[in-house]
Amino acid sequence: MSDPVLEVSGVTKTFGALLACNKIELDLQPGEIHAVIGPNGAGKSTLIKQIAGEQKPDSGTFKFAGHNIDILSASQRARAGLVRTFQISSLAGEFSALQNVMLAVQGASAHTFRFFKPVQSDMSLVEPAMEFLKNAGLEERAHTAASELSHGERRQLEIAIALAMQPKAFMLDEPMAGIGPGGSKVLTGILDQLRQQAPILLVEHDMDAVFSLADRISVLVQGRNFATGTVAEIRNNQAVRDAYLGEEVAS
Amino acid sequence: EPVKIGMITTLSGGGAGLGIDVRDGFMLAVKNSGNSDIEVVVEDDQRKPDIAVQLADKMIQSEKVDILTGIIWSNLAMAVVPATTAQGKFYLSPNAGPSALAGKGCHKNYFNVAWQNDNLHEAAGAYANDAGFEKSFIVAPNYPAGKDALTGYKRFFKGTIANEIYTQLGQKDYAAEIAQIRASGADSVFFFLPGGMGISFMKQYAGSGVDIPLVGPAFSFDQGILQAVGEAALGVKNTSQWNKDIDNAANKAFVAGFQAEYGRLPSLYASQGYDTANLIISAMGKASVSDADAFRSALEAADFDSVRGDFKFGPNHHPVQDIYVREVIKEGDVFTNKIIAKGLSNHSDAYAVDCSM
Amino acid sequence: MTFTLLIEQILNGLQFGVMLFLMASGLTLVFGVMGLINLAHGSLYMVGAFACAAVATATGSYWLGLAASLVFAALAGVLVELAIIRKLYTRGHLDQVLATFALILVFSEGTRWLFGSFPLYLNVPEILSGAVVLPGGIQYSLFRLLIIAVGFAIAGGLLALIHKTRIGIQIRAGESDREMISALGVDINKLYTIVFALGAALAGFAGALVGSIQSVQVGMGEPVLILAFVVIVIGGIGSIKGALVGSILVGVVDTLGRFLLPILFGAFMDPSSATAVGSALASMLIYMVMAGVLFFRPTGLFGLNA
Amino acid sequence: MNPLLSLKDVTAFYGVSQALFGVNITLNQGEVVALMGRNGMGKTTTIHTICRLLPHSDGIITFKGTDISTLPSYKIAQMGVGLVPEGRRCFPNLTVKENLIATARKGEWELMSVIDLFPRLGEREGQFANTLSGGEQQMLAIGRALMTNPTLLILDEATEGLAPVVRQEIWAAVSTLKHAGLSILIVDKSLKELLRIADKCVLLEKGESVWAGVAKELTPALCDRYLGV
Amino acid sequence: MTLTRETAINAVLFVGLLIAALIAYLLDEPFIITMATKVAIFSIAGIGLNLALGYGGLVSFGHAAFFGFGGYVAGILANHALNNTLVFSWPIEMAGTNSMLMIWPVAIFLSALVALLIGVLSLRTSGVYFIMITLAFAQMIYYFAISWPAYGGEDGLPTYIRNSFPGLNTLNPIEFFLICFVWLGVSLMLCSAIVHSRFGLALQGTRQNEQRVTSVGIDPFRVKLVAFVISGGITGLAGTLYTDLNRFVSPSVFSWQTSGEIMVFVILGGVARLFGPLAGAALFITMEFTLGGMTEHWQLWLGLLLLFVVLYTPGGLIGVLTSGRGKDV
Ligand SMILES: Nc1ncnc2c1ncn2[C@@H]1O[C@H](COP(=O)(O)OP(=O)(O)OP(=O)(O)O)[C@@H](O)[C@H]1O
Ligand SMILES: Nc1ncnc2c1ncn2[C@@H]1O[C@H](COP(=O)(O)OP(=O)(O)OP(=O)(O)O)[C@@H](O)[C@H]1O
Ligand SMILES: [Mg+2]
Ligand SMILES: [Mg+2]
Repeated sequence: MSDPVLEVSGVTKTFGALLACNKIELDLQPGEIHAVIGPNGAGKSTLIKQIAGEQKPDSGTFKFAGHNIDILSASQRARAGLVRTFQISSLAGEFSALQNVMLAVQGASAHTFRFFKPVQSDMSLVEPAMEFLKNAGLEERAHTAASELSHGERRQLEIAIALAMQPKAFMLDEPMAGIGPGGSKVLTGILDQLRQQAPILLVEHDMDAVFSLADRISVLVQGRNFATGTVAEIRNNQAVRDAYLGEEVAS
Repeated sequence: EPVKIGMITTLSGGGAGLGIDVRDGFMLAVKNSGNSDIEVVVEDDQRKPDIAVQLADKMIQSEKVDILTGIIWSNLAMAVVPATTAQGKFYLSPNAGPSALAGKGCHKNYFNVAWQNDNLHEAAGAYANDAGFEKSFIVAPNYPAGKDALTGYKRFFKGTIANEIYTQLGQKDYAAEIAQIRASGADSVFFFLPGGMGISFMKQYAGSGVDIPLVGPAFSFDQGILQAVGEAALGVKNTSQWNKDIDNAANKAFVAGFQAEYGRLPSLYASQGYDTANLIISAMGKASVSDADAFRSALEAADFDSVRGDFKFGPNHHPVQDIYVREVIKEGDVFTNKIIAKGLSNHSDAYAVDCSM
Repeated sequence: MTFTLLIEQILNGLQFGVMLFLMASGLTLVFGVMGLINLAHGSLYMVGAFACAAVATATGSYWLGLAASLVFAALAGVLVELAIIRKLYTRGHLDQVLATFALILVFSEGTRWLFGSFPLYLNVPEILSGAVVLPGGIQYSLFRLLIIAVGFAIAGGLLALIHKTRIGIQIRAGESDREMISALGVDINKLYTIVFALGAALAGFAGALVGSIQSVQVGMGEPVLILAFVVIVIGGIGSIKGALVGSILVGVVDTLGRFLLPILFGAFMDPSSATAVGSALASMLIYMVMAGVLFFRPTGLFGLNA
Repeated sequence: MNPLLSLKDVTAFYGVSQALFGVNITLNQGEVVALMGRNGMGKTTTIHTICRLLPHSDGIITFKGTDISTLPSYKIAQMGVGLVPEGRRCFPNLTVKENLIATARKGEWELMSVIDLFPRLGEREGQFANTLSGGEQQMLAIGRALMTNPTLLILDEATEGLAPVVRQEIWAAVSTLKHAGLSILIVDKSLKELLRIADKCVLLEKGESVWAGVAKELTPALCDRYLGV
Repeated sequence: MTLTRETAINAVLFVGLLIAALIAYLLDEPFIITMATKVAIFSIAGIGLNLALGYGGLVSFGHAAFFGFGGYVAGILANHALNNTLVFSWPIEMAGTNSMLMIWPVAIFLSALVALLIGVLSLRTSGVYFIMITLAFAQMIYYFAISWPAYGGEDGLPTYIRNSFPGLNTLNPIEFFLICFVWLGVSLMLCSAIVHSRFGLALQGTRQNEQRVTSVGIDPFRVKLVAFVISGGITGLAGTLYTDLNRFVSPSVFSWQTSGEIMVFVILGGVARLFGPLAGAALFITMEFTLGGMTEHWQLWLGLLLLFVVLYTPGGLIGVLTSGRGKDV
């Protein structure tokens, strides 16, 4: 195995008496999709928030591209190429879809403190942004305000924004949620391509997607990394079936 | 020859009562004079210095007034008076008399018909000596007028100061100060808390069970405020250059006329507005306002029947006058003041020596 | 400075704090719980004081005056809510600021039109005036003790209303998502009218009580408004307990600051400038406390983490 | 028999932009109707129009024989429409328990029965809703709607973000509810489950109902054309 | 379509102000020029605030601090120049000045510096807490200014004449107006450039959703801080001009009413509209002076008018004139 892009070691997080993450060990290898599944409230989103730097772990460290990133702020981590999407869409509502993506292109380019050049005619922002929208299947909605998009369209926009960040690693928190059956198929295709560009830490409850995409699966239960393995291993793990998959999905 | 007068005063917001009294007193005198050559333009300054300056510009530049008057508050006067006199107009103050304009900053076209701000406080200090007080607790808000007040009192008071307290401007709760007064062992309390501050202080003082005698300048005891204070003010001594029972014909006519016109007793401020108008009218009889030097001399002569009795200006165009000690009494249902002594006679002010016109 | 004086001043601080809570109580409901920025809170406070003064003078009964303060302030509240505030819940905070700023102008000028520019007479009734002697020999104003009692009673009542009753839960739910609460079957408009009226009544009642020992005049509400916002924000928006604690904190800090700072500066300055500097600092003190609290706890002492 | 809910030529607008161009639905007492269509086709808009969360609409909507198209939304809810909205929309500043009881109405669903259905909510009773995990919030939203004891339950993507086992439980619960006689209007991305449980399907395309019929008749061709699968 | 219409209305407003002043000049109505100058000055203050409040969502109730700071810089420097005294003598000697060209940079710099300090301390909070903490800082300065005797305390500080600008007689109303008007134009251009720049995109994104901005690698704190500092600098400049207009400065410029007034201008005109502050200030100031001359109870009518505007014209004046939707913050 080559050097992991992302390494999570010994991460623990408590909320009062609740142990949301319990000494989690996890890594993400180049070119892979590593799915993290587990019951509701297992601590998956909490883990992502900590990797992204939005919450501070009680203990544990994160290594990204070989460097310890514990002291970096959330925005610094994002700029370094560690990019996430949100489980519950988080967009700039008054901005058009295009502007949302432009903001991401701008953030990735790290040239925010420029005060005079008008941005709407800045082709170094507009053109790539349009391209990413197209990839996410949203080009027709480019000039619609994000708040006027339907639920599913917002999910698509989240993906476009993540793509625009030119990331070295993705963390996708339930990208399939809210996207209809047709859209899921398309998105599965996109993610499949994406792993070549950057490995993906995928949190998802849509097992069709997980089973068809994941190279490895980790199962989180009550904050603990309960099992890690290939699709087949996890599928056949009786404990995982009982706690999470249910008989129907597993079979 | 017609004279146009611009009156900028406070007609809205918290201190509106004072401005309204000045205006009403002034207009009464104008009406009584029957002089149709006087035109008065009145504007509300909202008690904001910047608005006052802009109104002064308006009066001078657009309305082309000859004389400005009306300002109640020292800080507004500080904004308006220099701007007015710099443009060659007369300013006659019916109330505000900041020390800066009485001393080095005096001006030949600036007259104060009411007082220099310290006058009443000084008289209160003098009264405290006469009353045999030896240890005073003194209180005022923490702003220039408050500091002037305490300085004025100390200038004349010969006893010791038990404690000196500056409260917050606009403060309404005085429990902490009253506790200190109670514990201070003072034999008298001097306070300068104009408007609502004074009302609150006196009500709370009366309710606290402390019975050290209070002395203050007239600002907390004028006719507009006393009714709101009620019983709590009864018997308190305060100093003023005017009261409705000063015995002269002009005053009798004023008090009766004011009551008839407005249906309420006149206040100190109304008397000042009234005197200001009469001063202008007297000068108009002697000189044309377009002849500034002659008109100024006519003003300096102060040849009018003041409701205060004798009235004359000192070298800095501030009054030289008697200041009385009054006591709050109840006449029927109405709380009012009665003169009980003279605090200072022919009193000028401490800043006149610095004035060179 | 004696020890008893210090104790008495601490007591004064507590008392001032409870009085602040009383003045802020209506706002706690309307701003803290409903989430509406109501700059006209001070105006309702003024309406209560004027109603009390006018009725007490006309009838000779202080108690009728108090009742009138509740009734008139509540009426004013209902009117304002129906005509104006109702349209503002779904708007941003800024529209609320502008509209209620306009209401201040209307209320102040309207009151002045009705009552003139001079302060009104309103005083504590005979049986409540004067001082009582507390254990330890401290003389204390009876009426102030009453204010403390009323303040705590209102705090308790509000706590119960907001946290223990279903209405309280619905009010809080309405603050975060009006659409959802009505889609689940609650007539949120009516509920909010009632709550706003209750907030107004509390403001008016506080105006009457506090006005009895302060002055009843146009503009009396504006300083109260700022203080009320300050204590609620220090305590944390949405928390009634926070508002009470914030009030008492501000009351004690302010009172002790006024008392002790001049003494402190007197140690190394001449008395006159010591009092001047000390009291200048004292008047800034509560704002320093607020800035400090918010710096370390950006959502107030008891505020939810946003 | 009069239908429990019927929509006739319903149109709706967001400000000036039209989102619904003519939606027709009939739902009889005890039926489960699935509303289907690709993203952005107007499913949520239709639901919001029924609950009158979107006031700019036209057409006739009747519930229990009464025209409800101009009633305020709280009256519609009081008549027995229970909504599980898209995106959960739990009250973030309320605890789990408060969320549940805030809008409860009398009936067989009570705090205890909801907690029986979702034991996790019992464990999180005192926690503020904004700190719940996504799936926990979803359970809360369903529980909250049940506690209003509705005649018609509207589920808009109610299984989104739930773990497979829980999702199965919810489908089981929906089917229990159905058999208990509750009428349900449902939007969900899981075609398989929808077809299993729904009595009728309505297909939406660009704000118009383009097809309605019993689930069995929904051919792969239709699915491909309107759902993209 | 609305865009061009808004542009047209903006042009009418801007040129209208100039024309009003010029007509007043021809008719020899200097007071109207003074009012036009006041409108220009408060528009500048409002433009500063609008950058933070409208575009950045930073509802500052403490902009009086910057306005007042600029005002006092002008007042203090001019006062020292008048009395020929040093402003301070340590670590270097600094004399007073009455040259606007000297005063402006100092005032802008110091106001921006104050904004930096207040911003660093305040920007940890958000929403209503931010409103109140900015108010708290302004109030601290206000009480300090009232009781600090060196520059007049509550009485304020007269400068007697306006500061000078090479080649112009600043005491002549129309010439002073032109100075302010040019500054208004500059502020508008600056604000427009900023809003449409990359920084503007980040700023507006930050207002709508900080989480989103963070996750695309932009630090919202820095964005907000920079905006707040620029905003404070612009508002400080307006304060300086206001001192010159009045030839006087007093602590009332620090009062919460001043903050409130600037805020009202912005909301009245239309939040996050480039020319909103101009429209708001023009309407409010005109009303204040015309109503004030007509009736003693003018505040009642002003209040009712404002109510009407809020209730029936979401998006403020500019919003209603362009019949566009208001931007809600
Ligand atoms: N700020 C908080 N305070 C208290 N508890 C919290 C907080 N944030 C999360 N939790 C709890 O921590 C647990 C883990 O939450 P998390 O959001 O990570 O779950 P998850 O695995 O993403 O679940 P889901 O699949 O449902 O989204 C949950 O039980 C949640 O209620
Ligand atoms: N608030 C809004 N303002 C303006 N347009 C909106 C708004 N919400 C939705 N729309 C538009 O209305 C159309 C229908 O949206 P709706 O949310 O009803 O779709 P949906 O079928 O529920 O999609 P999804 O499966 O993605 O949830 C979409 O084109 C969407 O862009
Ligand atoms: Mg999650
Ligand atoms: Mg939807």
